[in-house]
Amino acid sequence: MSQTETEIHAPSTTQAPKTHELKPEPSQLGFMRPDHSKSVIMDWLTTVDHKKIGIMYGAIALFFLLVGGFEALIIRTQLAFPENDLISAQRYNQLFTMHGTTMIFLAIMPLNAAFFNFLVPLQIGARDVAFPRINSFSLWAFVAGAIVINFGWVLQALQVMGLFEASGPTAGMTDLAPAMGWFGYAPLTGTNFTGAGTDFWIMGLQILGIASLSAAMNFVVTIVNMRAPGMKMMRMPVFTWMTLVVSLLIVFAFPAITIALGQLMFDRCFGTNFFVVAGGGQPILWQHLFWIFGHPEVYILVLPAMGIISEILPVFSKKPLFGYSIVVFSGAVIGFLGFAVWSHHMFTTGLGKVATAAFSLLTMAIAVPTGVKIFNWIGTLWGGRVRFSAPMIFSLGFVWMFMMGGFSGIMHSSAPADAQQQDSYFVIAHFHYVAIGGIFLAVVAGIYFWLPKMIGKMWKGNLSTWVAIFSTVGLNVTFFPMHFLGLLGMPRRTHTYLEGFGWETYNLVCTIGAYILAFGILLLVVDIIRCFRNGEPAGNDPWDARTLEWATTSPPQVYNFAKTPIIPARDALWEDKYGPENRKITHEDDHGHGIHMPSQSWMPFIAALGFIPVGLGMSLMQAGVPYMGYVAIFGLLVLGLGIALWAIEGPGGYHMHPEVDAA
Amino acid sequence: MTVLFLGGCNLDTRMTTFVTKGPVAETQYDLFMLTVWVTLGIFIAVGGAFAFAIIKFRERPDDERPMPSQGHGNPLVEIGLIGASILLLVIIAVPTLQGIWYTHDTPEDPESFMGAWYSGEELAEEEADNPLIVKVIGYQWWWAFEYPQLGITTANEMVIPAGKVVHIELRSFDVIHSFWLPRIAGKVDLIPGRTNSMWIQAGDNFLRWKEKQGVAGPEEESPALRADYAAYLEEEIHNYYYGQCAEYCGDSHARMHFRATVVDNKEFAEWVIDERTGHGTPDGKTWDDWYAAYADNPDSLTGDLNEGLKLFMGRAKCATCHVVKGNPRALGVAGPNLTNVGSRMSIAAGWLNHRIEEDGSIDLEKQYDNFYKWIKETDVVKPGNRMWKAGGGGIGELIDENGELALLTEDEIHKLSLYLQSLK
Amino acid sequence: MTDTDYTPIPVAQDSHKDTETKRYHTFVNLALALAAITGIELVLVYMPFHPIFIFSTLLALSLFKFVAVVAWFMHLIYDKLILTLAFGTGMVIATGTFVALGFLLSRNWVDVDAITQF
Amino acid sequence: MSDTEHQEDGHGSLVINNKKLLMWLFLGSDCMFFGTLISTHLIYRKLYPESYDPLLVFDLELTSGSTFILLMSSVLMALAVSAMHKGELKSFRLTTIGVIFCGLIFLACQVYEFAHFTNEGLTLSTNTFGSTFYMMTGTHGVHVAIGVFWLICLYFYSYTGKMDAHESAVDVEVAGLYWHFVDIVWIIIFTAVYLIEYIPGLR
Ligand code: HEA
Ligand code: HEA
Ligand code: HEC
Ligand code: CUA
Ligand SMILES: [Cu+2]
Repeated sequence: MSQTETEIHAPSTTQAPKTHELKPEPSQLGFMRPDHSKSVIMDWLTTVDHKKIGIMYGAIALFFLLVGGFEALIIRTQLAFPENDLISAQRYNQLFTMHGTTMIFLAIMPLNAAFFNFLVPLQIGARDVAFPRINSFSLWAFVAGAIVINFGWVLQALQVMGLFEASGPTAGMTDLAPAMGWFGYAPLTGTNFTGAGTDFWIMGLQILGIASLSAAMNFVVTIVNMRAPGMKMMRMPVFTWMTLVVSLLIVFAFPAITIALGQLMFDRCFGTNFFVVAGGGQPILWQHLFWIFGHPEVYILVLPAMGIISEILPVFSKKPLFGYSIVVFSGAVIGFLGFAVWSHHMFTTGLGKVATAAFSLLTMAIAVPTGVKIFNWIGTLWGGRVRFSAPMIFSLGFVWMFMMGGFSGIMHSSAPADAQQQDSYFVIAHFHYVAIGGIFLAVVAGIYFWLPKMIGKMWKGNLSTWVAIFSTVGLNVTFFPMHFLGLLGMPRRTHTYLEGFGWETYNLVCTIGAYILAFGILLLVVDIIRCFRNGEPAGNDPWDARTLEWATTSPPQVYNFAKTPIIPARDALWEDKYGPENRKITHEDDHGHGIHMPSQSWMPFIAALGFIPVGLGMSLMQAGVPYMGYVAIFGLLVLGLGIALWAIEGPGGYHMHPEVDAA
Repeated sequence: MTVLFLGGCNLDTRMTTFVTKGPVAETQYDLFMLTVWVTLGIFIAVGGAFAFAIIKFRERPDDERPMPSQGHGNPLVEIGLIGASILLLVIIAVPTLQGIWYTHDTPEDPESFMGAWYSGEELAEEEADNPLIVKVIGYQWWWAFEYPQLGITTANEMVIPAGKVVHIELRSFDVIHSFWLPRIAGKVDLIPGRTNSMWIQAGDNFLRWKEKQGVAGPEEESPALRADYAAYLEEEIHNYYYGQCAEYCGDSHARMHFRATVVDNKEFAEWVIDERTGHGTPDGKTWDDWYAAYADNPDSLTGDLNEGLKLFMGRAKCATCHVVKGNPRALGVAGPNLTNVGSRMSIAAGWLNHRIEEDGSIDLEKQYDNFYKWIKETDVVKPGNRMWKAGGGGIGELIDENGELALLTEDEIHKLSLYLQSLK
Repeated sequence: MTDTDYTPIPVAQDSHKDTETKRYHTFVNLALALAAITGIELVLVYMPFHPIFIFSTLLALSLFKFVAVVAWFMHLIYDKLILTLAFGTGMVIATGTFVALGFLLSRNWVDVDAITQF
Repeated sequence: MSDTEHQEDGHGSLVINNKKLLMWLFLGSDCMFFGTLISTHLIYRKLYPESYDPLLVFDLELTSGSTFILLMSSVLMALAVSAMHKGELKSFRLTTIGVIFCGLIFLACQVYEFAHFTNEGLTLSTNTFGSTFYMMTGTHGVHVAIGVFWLICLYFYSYTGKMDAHESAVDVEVAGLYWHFVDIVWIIIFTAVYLIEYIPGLR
């Protein structure tokens, strides 16, 4: 295909051309492409730059972390006292459903995606991801899905104000935000038990699934194909490795839930019998399909966190990662074992002895590769020179807390013991330890580590210590007592409880802890804002780090590396700084070719925008709003049109010629 | 930290899994404790190494140490640790497998066969060699307990014999629920379209009890031993147990409790007879006479209880959804069976309690209040529940012949409550 | 539209012509084989053989067709190993999951009585 | 679609075309999609063998005919890819038209089949057989339709004069991969959903 390219020759200074001085290029459609614009909003909406996309993922995810956390705070406040009636049962049920969904799909997954986007191309020395426009599409599809899922709240508010009432297929149902738990067990998701909230949930997750799938495939291709010369697979940073594994997990796990959601949607909209008991449907099938996705999903959440830790520990111990290849390998093993253990969420459904035993043992087996990682992290610290900078503090917290969460996982894996734990607060304790104590701390560590690279400013002061103290204390005070709550018989997902069961004190303590944790997170937000507003310039390599992303400027230029680096070793930058002469990073000669930059494009944004009318249309149709079928069809047309124009407009691109590597 | 908590807190609570009363829960608890000890051990070892590494190798001000060696790992250490992990997992895995097998199938325990202990009227021949079977059926948001061998049904409060294996069959009417009686057994789900099963046993049987007492030989048998065993059942097991639905099942999932009363053989037989016969009319008439009077001249039936019964059968429509054994026309099955509801310790699926914890008797005043409250504002007690909203609001309202709204008056609710209290 | 029918488009220096011609024959032969197999399958189901035998033969034949198309039509044997890995992983996970589900949801899972009871 | 916006060939140590790798990944993922659909169908078939007798509606002649056509389209597709690699536009067009034609016939057969089944009383909501059967074959049909549309686009694109043996050959090859995959899925469905119902005495 021919390409439209505008040659731009930068003046031969060390200064790269400012992108907004570039002229927009024409596309094959005859239109001009969006320019690199003076208008900031337009620039960000149409950007195909993985760094900007990563930052947007991060910002939106942090917003949803606050939203999900806010929901959790309401939950905790309601539970502080027995028979509290701060909120109604239905509102509570909606809150925990949306809390779980939000945290997993709208906070942690996109936070991980933010790091993937920003770091992976830098870490492998690439100009961008393999398909920059698909990348932009993934981002906006994610936003569309988030809007669709959360729209239920708007409708619910309207209903409370008396401005809306569901008619049509879900007439009489009052739950307009999802209220069936984040794993939506059938048959509670049927039209005779739940209202339009479930439809918002189905459509929203479906869209988020498409976003994740397209992003994941993009990253696999990027990592396989776009590595700089010399960046062999076994020289890749562990974070990149984990991105690869996670992307593959997404590629193979999401189809299961996509189909299950499709079947559920058909049940609700077109009268099929997949999960309708009266028609012969087996609700248990939903559980299987959900967890075939759901268990890999929890490793999708945690493996990037492990990748982050595997980057940070070596930097602050001044040692290479202990047992690099084993850490990488165990990451892959965790990922793929993850496909073989899903039924450990279903020990109480009466699977039968043999199946229960098999899944019990397979689940235990996962402790081995996970343990290997922990051991190697300790091995990394051992004999090193451990600096307690902010990223390191959170990373150490991660190892400790994750281990505790993992141990309660092992307690679950013993099926008979799990019969007492399943669907009790013990489970809640388990996964919040791995989620907050694990993933969240790791993500915070990542933020402290890489934000200077992202925005070019260094942290000011040591508020981070207080963030660490409040969040670690907070999370332990919140979630440790939950183990006891569970073992004292408190079932999860209960909007209130009676006095006299011995749960009062624990619940109160948990609630207090949640507020401490919230305060810690508030401090984090403050610290980030402070860094943005009055951070000092960070320099290229503020931490004396080891991997390639630190070899370029902070923040990196649009083109990442002025000249493609040639990688002679693992821990490329470290070897460049301290290694022998033959391990220095060299640069490819581009023979005056310049750097090929992709053009910006409206099309991914427009195509993704089409998802909003599709999702809202289908759901509102279920709630009985007239003409919504047409809106859904309109959305499909927008989607189709966007993709078509996207294909026709051609990839485009232009060249830049920065003379000297800014590093 | 664990020790601190264990020391400072009471773990013997109503739904505890720590203080178990039966072999199933005990097996589960033992396994749990095994995992606790193993992981605690690992935690101390690994956490210790971790803490040691952090402290020992921390960077000190004006650190003189040379740059750490840039070594890349040590396969021997790795293999050793992997081996150790696997070994530790085997320690958990073997008892886990045993536990799965033990808790899964209802054991063949001759002492638990109905023929061996049930002293009520004659059983069908083929039932004598079976343990007691209870069919549990979950509804949004209450429980029905059927005893197919005995032909009785009760709701929300089940009664089981002490020390005997009980086979439980679990079904659901609408969505998934989960049967959880923590002190006696872990949960098993009730899944529509399927019958699940489990077994429970409140207290040990004679054999297991003897083993625990260290009494020699399984054959060992003496009246004194039997008496000791009976005393053990009486003192430690004979009790009132709390359970709750553990699988999220909609709006009032939190209020879907149930109870199990564990009784001795004699009490069990009495209870069965009580349930079978059910109730007569308030003034001792036969039911035929009562209905004749009700049809001809309702005003001749006087007194609060008769008034209540009239409402129950008539204007308030209770009988369309509730069974009251004995009463030939109270046959509705959409709601819980109300036979002997007056002697239950709680109503509304365990949410409204009137048990006096000290002596296990009924607080009559509270009971009255609870009935009153339940009839008047079911929707407040249990949001979204499927009962007729006799007190107004909710999914259905009472309409008189002219199509006018005709809610129950305070007085009518009062009489209904009194009538319900009399059902014992 | 410009008709470019008779102006062959430029081809890269290292032309694939020879290999492509060789492949042409492979493709056609394979097509014949596939058609023949489909024919055999059709007849097979009406044969008075033991059902298990028919079943496993059908399974083997369709598997052969599957592999043949993937390997030759889709060039997988000519191509990089990593593509086989990408596709193969999906295949393996999907098949494994299917088999496991088959065992987990056996006939005795259902209780027809429990469905019709209410 | 055509999104090899910028491919830094020669940099990576494994040189595979980006689009091709993407397509193979998608197909790996699609295995899970169809795996789930076919599993659902077969499991419900196994759970309720007596609930429905598909032989009431199945028409093996028609189905095997359309199976045969799809198989043949696969060969043509392989030839089209081959032609593209050799730069023979004319034979590319010829074979592509053939593929499109076969695809359309297949779709027509499916539409006929659905209409026929519905007439015989098997609908989406009749029973689990109806639900799983329609959803599975319907999803496959949608795949075919997308493939046909894609090939039509490529066909017309060949008249714009913008085809070049390097990029466009890859584009065609990727479309071909997709098409073959749709074919092999049908190979499985044909055996697992249609043929085994005919084995006497298996059920
Ligand atoms: C976020 C990620 C995450 C992670 C990483 C894990 C990790 C693990 N999880 Fe967890 N899990 C969840 C998230 C996660 N989980 C969620 C969200 C749920 C609930 C869903 C819901 O119901 O809503 C859940 C529920 C859940 C259940 C079902 C409980 C129930 O509902 O009844 C089980 C059962 O086996 C389980 C097990 C495990 C195990 C064995 C691990 C292992 O991977 C842990 C391995 C780690 C270690 C063991 C620690 C370190 C190891 C060593 C130091 C080596 C030596 C150790 C030994 C030899 C033991 N998890
Ligand atoms: C990775 C995922 C993740 C994360 C990070 C969290 C974080 C938290 N969770 Fe979450 N949780 C889940 C995943 C997660 N959870 C899931 C999957 C479920 C199951 C849902 C289900 O059953 O379906 C669940 C369920 C769940 C329950 C059980 C509800 C029930 O079963 O009845 C509880 C109860 O305490 C709880 C509490 C908390 C708390 C206190 C936090 C805290 O860590 C949150 C801390 C963060 C903040 C407090 C944000 C800071 C907020 C402010 C500073 C306020 C200002 C903000 C605004 C004005 C917007 N969670
Ligand atoms: C539409 C059917 C219906 C009617 C009519 C009805 N009930 Fe109920 N009743 C129910 C259902 C369903 C429940 C269980 C509700 C729950 O716990 O969620 C119930 C529960 C009860 C309980 C608590 C039982 C227990 O063991 O927890 C009592 C007492 C009761 N009803 C009394 C009455 C009285 C008195 C009337 C007449 C005024 C009445 N019911 C009319 C359906 C009905
Ligand atoms: Cu029933 Cu929860
Ligand atoms: Cu899991």
